[in-house]
Amino acid sequence: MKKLINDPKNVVDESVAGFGLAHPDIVTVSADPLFVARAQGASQGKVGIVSGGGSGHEPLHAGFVGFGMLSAAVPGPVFTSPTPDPIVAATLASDGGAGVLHIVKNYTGDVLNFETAADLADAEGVRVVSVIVDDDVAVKDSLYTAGRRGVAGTVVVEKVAGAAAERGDDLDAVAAIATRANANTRSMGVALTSGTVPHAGEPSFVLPEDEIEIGIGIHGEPGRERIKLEPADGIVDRLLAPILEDLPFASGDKVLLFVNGMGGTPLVEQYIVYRHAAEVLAEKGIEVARSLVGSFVTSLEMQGVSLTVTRLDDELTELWDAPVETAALRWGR
Amino acid sequence: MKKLINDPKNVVDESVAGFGLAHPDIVTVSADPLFVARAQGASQGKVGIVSGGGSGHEPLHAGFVGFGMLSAAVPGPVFTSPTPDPIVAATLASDGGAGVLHIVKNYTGDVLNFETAADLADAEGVRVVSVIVDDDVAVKDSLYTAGRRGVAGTVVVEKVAGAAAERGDDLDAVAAIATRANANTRSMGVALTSGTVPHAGEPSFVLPEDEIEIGIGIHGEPGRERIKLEPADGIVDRLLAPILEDLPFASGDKVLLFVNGMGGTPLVEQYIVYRHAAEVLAEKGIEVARSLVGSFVTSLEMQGVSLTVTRLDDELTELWDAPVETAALRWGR
Amino acid sequence: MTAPEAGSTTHERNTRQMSLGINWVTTWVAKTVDVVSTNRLRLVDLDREIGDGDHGENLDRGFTAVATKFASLPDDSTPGAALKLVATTLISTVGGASGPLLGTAYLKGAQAVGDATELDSDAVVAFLTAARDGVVLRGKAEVGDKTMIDAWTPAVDAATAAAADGKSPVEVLRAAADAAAQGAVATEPLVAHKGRASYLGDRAIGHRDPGAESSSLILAAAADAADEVK
Amino acid sequence: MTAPEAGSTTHERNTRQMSLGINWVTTWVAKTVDVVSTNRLRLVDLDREIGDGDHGENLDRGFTAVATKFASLPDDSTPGAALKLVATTLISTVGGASGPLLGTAYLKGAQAVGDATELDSDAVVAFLTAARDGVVLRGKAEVGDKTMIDAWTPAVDAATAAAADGKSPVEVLRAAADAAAQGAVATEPLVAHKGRASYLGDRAIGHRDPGAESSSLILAAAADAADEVK
Ligand SMILES: Nc1ncnc2c1ncn2[C@@H]1O[C@H](COP(=O)(O)OP(=O)(O)O)[C@@H](O)[C@H]1O
Ligand SMILES: Nc1ncnc2c1ncn2[C@@H]1O[C@H](COP(=O)(O)OP(=O)(O)O)[C@@H](O)[C@H]1O
Ligand SMILES: [Mg+2]
Ligand SMILES: [Mg+2]
Ligand SMILES: [Mg+2]
Ligand SMILES: [Mg+2]
Repeated sequence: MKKLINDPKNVVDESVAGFGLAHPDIVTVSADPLFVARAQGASQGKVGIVSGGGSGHEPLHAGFVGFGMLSAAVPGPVFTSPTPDPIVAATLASDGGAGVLHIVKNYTGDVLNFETAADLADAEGVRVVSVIVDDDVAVKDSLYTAGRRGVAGTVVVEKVAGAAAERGDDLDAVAAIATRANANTRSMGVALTSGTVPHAGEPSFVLPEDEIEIGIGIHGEPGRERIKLEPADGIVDRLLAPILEDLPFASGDKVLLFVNGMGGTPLVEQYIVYRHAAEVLAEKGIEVARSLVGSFVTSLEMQGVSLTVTRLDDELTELWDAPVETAALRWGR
Repeated sequence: MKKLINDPKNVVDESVAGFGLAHPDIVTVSADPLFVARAQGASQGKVGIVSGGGSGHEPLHAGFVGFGMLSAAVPGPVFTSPTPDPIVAATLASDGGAGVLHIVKNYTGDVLNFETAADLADAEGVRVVSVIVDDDVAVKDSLYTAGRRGVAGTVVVEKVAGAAAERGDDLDAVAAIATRANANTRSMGVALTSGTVPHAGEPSFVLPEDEIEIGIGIHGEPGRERIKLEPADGIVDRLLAPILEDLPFASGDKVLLFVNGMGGTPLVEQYIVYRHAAEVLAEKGIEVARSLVGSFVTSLEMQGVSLTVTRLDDELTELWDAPVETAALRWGR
Repeated sequence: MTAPEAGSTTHERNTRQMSLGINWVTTWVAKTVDVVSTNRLRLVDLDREIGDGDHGENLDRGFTAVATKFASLPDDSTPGAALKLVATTLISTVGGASGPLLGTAYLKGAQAVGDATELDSDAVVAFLTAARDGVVLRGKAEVGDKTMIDAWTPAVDAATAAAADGKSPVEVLRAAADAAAQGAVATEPLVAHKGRASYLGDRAIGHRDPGAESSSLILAAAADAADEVK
Repeated sequence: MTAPEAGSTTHERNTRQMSLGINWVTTWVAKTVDVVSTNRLRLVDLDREIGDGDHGENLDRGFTAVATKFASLPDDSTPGAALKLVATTLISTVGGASGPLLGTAYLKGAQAVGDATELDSDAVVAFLTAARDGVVLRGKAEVGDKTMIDAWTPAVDAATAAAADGKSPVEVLRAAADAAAQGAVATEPLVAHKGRASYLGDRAIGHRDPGAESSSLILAAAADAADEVK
């Protein structure tokens, strides 16, 4: 394992500390309990938005803390949900009197820990509503599983919910927007290589030189199938088909097309992926109204990408376009 | 070699095409000759700025085309300078009547091809001034070599030159700003692994599991020395010392600290690097007035980082802060 | 539990002979800290096969914290208070799925124990049952879902039966531990319906569930502790 | 060149016997296209060792384009016109350092040849000299800098000497090719002072310069072509 780290035990603390040092104008870091909040503090009268989960997915979530998006982010250990304490602290720090929305990726650990935190925050007199993100179509038979995983679509949910909160929507309205964004978002990913959890020291899984994993999870959880490496266009077809069938997306839909790098795949490849995905959507009469390309929801240094498609209505489009000023996503100011 | 590509021959064309499809509001792509220009075209009366070089360093340079930065970028084949023809075409397309600045990284190929292109553009009646970027302190004895290489500092030079052009400076003034930025910028990088040139199919160089290359070039050119892998803080010390000695930077200086990912290194590691670099500068009484962290000047999927430090004066700071709207760098609008 | 009158008289006689106090809890915790750190990488490996490779890390972090807390445990604490401390510490240090689940197990178990200073076989069974019910309450898993419940429920059933047969707390815990161990092994052929492993479908078959394995290690530590302090 | 009077009269006699026309240029180009594509990976490997691993790719791209252009070369073109076409095509397709450098070589060489339809030994020497001078003009490299100049300059010197001895164009080109080949080998022990290899310092020692190697291949093709058409 080759990484630019010091003691594997300190990876998250040191990385978050560096993040805070690099963006003092945008965020402030609480070291213990560990969470990242807006430098300006909670916006009085506005709904607070808190997300979090295991680390190793940077810039998710801390990179999305700032005007127009998250109020605070709670980074857990690598690939492990944070415990309730820091979630409670982040929730209290994010309350501007209008309550707090928890945006939680659908993993048992995250759900249980945020659940406990929400109870405790409620006990402290802060109203909390939780929205679960589960956009990963790679997981089949949701009924017989822990349900679909939350993956790159989380960025879309956090962006539009943040914009809704910024314009002054109340807690239920913001939650409704987040729920609607999640309901209209589908994702699926592929891995060419595995990331290595620092304290584990060995790759989470091993792929032969000529194989890839279709439907990979952002923690390296295996996906639908292992196949031989094939040209990018073919891989895009394999990811896009289940995404489009699932919602289903139809001709005439306006969508956001989001190509997400897994951490070890450079932009030059991500744009090759985007090119064919855009081609396919065009053929199907689906209009790509907005786009996002980059490594936003990563899995350590994993090589691979995920595709996310969100069906946009006028309001979601307006909320997507609204000004945002975070370390990882910024426009309009 | 595992990559998300189709035919290796088409990597650059397809990637640039995808880039154009993803950012139609910001750029327009000319397929033949291949160059990327602002969607709005040349700004009348303002100095045009053209950069370019071999591909494989994305988002450099096309990712920096847009308001407040480049007028056009010319992507060559992977790691190979573009030929004069597309440079000339991009130069003519960028001329708003005030002449065009060429920002060229200091590699024999880039210098010679941009030189030829400048002659041809001059012949077409467009005044061209060239500024060479050579910020890499890893190259010693510049007198007995092709000179220092242009690496991540190019982003700083392109940003401030773009801002100067946007505010209406004339060609010589913009060139002077670019020259000053380069003169105050120093960089050095490290590689943990090598990228693989698509058509070569094999890594550009091979590093044993326990070794790293200090002073690596962005084309995988070997650097100063190979050492055993060590903790991130120690590696940062090895990169920062030659950078600080070289200018030299002194206590009281205000600087921009830029941690650049080489393509395969995730943000979580880049921020660990940033943390210690900021610590060291603080100890030396050097004030980090601005920061940038991310993979902006990459070497395909190489794992590693480079550190860049630019000494800022008030004008350079103001130009750095000025609004910019490109695919890879955006703030202020 | 529904032990027949006869049984209940029998065990009242037996348990009168012996019961477990606070030193059992502290010894159990000490042994758990050891067994978790010794098995840390093994649990990481199990979790890497069908999860995300952090289970051993999570528990090790949690029980190391518990050890620290126990260093300053008031001498006059009751078993219940000590078990509650384990619960809150795990909840606030483990994270992941296993943190809230195991934490709730100790929390509900502690509540069942109340402020008793000595635990007889019935009390041990009540503790185990409440703990298991707590995990089910939070995680909604059933036996056969390939989770830690596949260790806990057989353990509770075996403990209940042992107590009904008038066995001592030591014997009750040993029965629970043995059943949990078998339950953990029995997860190998299963498809998972809860937790990360459920994403794998058939590909989880042939792998032991890390949480079931860790729970059986924890219950074995409980029995060993009882042996030692008896 | 400074051939002695005697020499010049001698060679005038010899070269009257034989000279090279447009078919030499087209044959040379055809052979170069072949030799470059056959050696593509070898040149890539050489460049990977002390450069950035694209030299073979660059030249192959360039000469493939030249081949296409030559397919529609007017029958009445002069050697000079054909060589100029090689130059402009290389400049606009090769990129990298070698593109402008080799392109300039052919360009200056073509200018030296002018609109002659037949090239005698003097003309061949003039062509090679102008080509080499073009590379130096653009790249400022000296012999011993571990660049293509280490192939070109020995070639020019050998050609000059051969012509002075009254050798035929074929012999002149063969002498140039042999000297270039030795020059390429002779780059191996050198430290580079130009191009990417210069960044390596001592680490370039022991590796042959890819540009010197490709230039010697190109000059060998020139000699082979002359042999074939003579
Ligand atoms: N819903 C559930 N009910 C009971 N146990 C569960 C449930 N979900 C997961 N588990 C247990 O948790 C274990 C994984 O714990 P751990 O790896 O620490 O958390 P995470 O899965 O969040 O990484 C699984 O092996 C399983 O035994
Ligand atoms: N200044 C120079 N003068 C002469 N030849 C040079 C010079 N710089 C580089 N070269 C030649 O160019 C070759 C490299 O060409 P190539 O790999 O195609 O370009 P690049 O170095 O841009 O990738 C070197 O092997 C060397 O022979
Ligand atoms: Mg986990
Ligand atoms: Mg090159
Ligand atoms: Mg786990
Ligand atoms: Mg090269």
